[in-house]
Amino acid sequence: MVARAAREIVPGMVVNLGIGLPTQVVDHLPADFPVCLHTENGLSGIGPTLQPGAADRNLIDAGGAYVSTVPGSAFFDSAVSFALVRSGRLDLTMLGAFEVAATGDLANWKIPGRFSPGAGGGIELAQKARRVVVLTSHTDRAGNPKLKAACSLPLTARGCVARVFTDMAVIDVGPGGFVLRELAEGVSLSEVTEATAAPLACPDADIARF
Amino acid sequence: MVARAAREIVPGMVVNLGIGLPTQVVDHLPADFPVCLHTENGLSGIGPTLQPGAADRNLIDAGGAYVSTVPGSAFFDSAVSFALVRSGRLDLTMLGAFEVAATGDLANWKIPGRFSPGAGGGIELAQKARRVVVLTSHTDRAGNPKLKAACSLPLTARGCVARVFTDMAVIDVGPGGFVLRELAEGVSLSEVTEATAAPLACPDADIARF
Amino acid sequence: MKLPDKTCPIEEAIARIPDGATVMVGGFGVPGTPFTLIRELVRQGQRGLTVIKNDANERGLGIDHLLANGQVARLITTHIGLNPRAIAMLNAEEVEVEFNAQGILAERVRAGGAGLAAILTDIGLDTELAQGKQQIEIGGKTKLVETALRADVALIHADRSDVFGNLAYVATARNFNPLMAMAADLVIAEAETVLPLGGLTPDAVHTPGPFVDHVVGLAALSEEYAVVRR
Amino acid sequence: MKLPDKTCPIEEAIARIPDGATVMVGGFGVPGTPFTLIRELVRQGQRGLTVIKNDANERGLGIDHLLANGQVARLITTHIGLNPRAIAMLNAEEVEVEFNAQGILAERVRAGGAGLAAILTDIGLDTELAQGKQQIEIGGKTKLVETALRADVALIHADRSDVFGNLAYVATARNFNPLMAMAADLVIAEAETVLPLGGLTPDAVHTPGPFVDHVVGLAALSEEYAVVRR
Repeated sequence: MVARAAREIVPGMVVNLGIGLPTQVVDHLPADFPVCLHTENGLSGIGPTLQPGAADRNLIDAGGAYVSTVPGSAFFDSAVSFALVRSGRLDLTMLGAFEVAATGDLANWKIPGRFSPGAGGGIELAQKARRVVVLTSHTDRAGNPKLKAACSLPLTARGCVARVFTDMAVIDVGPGGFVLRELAEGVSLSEVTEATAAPLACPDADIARF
Repeated sequence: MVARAAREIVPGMVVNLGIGLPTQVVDHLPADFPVCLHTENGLSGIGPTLQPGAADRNLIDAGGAYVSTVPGSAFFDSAVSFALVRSGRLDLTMLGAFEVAATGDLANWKIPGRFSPGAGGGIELAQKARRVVVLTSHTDRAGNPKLKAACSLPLTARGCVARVFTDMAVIDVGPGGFVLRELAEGVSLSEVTEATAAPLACPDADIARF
Repeated sequence: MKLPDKTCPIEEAIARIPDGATVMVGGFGVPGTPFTLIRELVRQGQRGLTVIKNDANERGLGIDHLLANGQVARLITTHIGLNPRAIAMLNAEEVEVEFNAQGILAERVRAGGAGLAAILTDIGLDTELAQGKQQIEIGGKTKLVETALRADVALIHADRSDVFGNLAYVATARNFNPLMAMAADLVIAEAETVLPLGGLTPDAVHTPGPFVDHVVGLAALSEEYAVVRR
Repeated sequence: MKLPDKTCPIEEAIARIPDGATVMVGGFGVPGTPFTLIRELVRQGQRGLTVIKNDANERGLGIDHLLANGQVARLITTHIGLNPRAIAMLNAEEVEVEFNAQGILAERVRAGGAGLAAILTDIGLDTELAQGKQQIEIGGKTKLVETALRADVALIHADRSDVFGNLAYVATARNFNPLMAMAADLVIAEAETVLPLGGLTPDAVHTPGPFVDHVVGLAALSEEYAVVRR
């Protein structure tokens, strides 16, 4: 799914990759792929992640990983960093999720009573990136569906998610709800339907595999 | 009056000098006087004015004069420049005036039907500098008083002026109105009273001269 | 990852501006005014423009050419006192002029660039600049709502650019340029020097490349930059 | 004109912070955190502080020492997930925590530094972060009023300072530092290198000296900067 998600990135885009699975997407891009990676703590043009021995103590991404620059990188303060996000200069963000609703609502920052670290920059990424896609396991650790008719957890943003990449499928969020686009190798239509707690349209007779 | 006004500047201050008479104040400061001059087009630490032959085409003050830097100068954008003004980091501004009211109201940017170039940065300087003093001729070209009970022209800011330096006197704006502090050499109390269109208190029996 | 090249011929960049566009123009007086981009806009002749600029330049300089050519319907500015033509056109109602306090114009543009809807301030509350503006109470005090400004196009002058559009300004030529470079849907920057990727130190970039769409290298410097005019 | 010298012993600078003060602290994770100033604040022991910082650092680092020492009454932040002590103190109601969207915290601080009353935004409108906030209509759309934040004191970490307090940051150690350096009545900057006047290029200054009150030179770099903790 990570390799498949990497194909979502169009040449020339400015992209923010959220902590976790999304960060791994970069490993599936060619070394000379024309893209500008943004991190909300103040860098456009993220270069490869570095091992601690080679790291610069002043150069991290928003997840705390030691990263590097590329020719043409720029550093800026936190206000400029989110100005870029809110003013429409971020073409794409890839985020993790606790829940995605068939309306595109996203919940990924709080589980009341269990996990309340604060939203960080997630709300602005979800609400203002030109395109928001989610990378997530199709179900949680207990096997419960993460794709639902409506979110039960506190929202990150309403109606923001355009597409979801999971270990089972690629699913778009259309005006009428979830639409199956692709299936992972070895996964059947009935398996993904069963693991999804909302209606899943399947317009293509011959569904693509990834 | 310009030399007298220069004594208003306390060591360590950040000061903005308006176009016209105020700009000349700097000529009356010792070369090593510890002060930071600010200009609203984006410079802290203005150095001496330069002749065109020695000028840098990219380095002017807000009045368009070719200026220079000093060791420790900084350039910044127009938003940062006025952030400095509005957030209380400008200790003193010296401005020109069409009218000053006994309440401290200032009018210095518009004469309806005759002069409407726009307020530029004047409103923010008048409203937000920690101390606002005015340098002006005591009367206009027609001999009409500029110090009045109330302004008749559109206001720049209300209740902002703390002190007025004129060719005739140094006058404070107190809670009860104008208070005479000093007289220019050769000017009598009755002359300045007559040239002022508002009550002028004179608390000191032995008035200082400048 | 390699950052894309955004260099572009000036004709092509300016041709993307339609009639009726809102155009932000950097500069405070001469320094930082994108004279060459303005000249091309005059040559192409787009009309009915709303221009947002600190000042109206002086006669024969910068946006005065746009005014003289009848291309400007509306001017959002802070001070036009050095341009008698602009004053005359204002008085003759040949151009609509909206005046702002200078730092508030800067903040309105910045708010547009930051994706905010408006800022709340007490600047100008006691002046005629407050007329017609929405007021609200914050903590018992009255504040003016100053709405964010965005433009269709921003014309920017930089000292140096790299091919990705990272920009650096010099001295007081910075002024409104970095603010406007964030606040338009299409940002066109002219640069005195265009450097390869890596030509600017990442810590010394004033406008990050993601905000900039087109970089126009200047073959020669406009004579309008000549020191001393008055 | 000569710009004044603002260098100051650390004990003296931090002693100006009273009990109950609101203190902004720069940094995002490790980079840009003023570890040495924080350690002196821990040593002096001022209590009842309101701390404004992007995050709560990690256990044993930065403002975690203030939390551990019981000096913090209230924390205004965006994310504390890397500090289990902060989470535990939040859950035990030993410290009051106000969460903000990260870019909105940046803008609220910047608004304080810019002398604005508030900003208007749609960020977080559909979330619980909107609860209790004033809303107004702008052009028919609902916006949240996010009030400006100012502090009594800002603690800043810079890479370089000159003696007048012009500051320059490196890499992602910039983050909230330049914003907070504008938004407090008393700004104390620690600098890895303190240069004489003229040591910083005027175009490369990130925080202009007029915003800064005290410059504290660092004799040694805190070991809390050590690369790799997790």
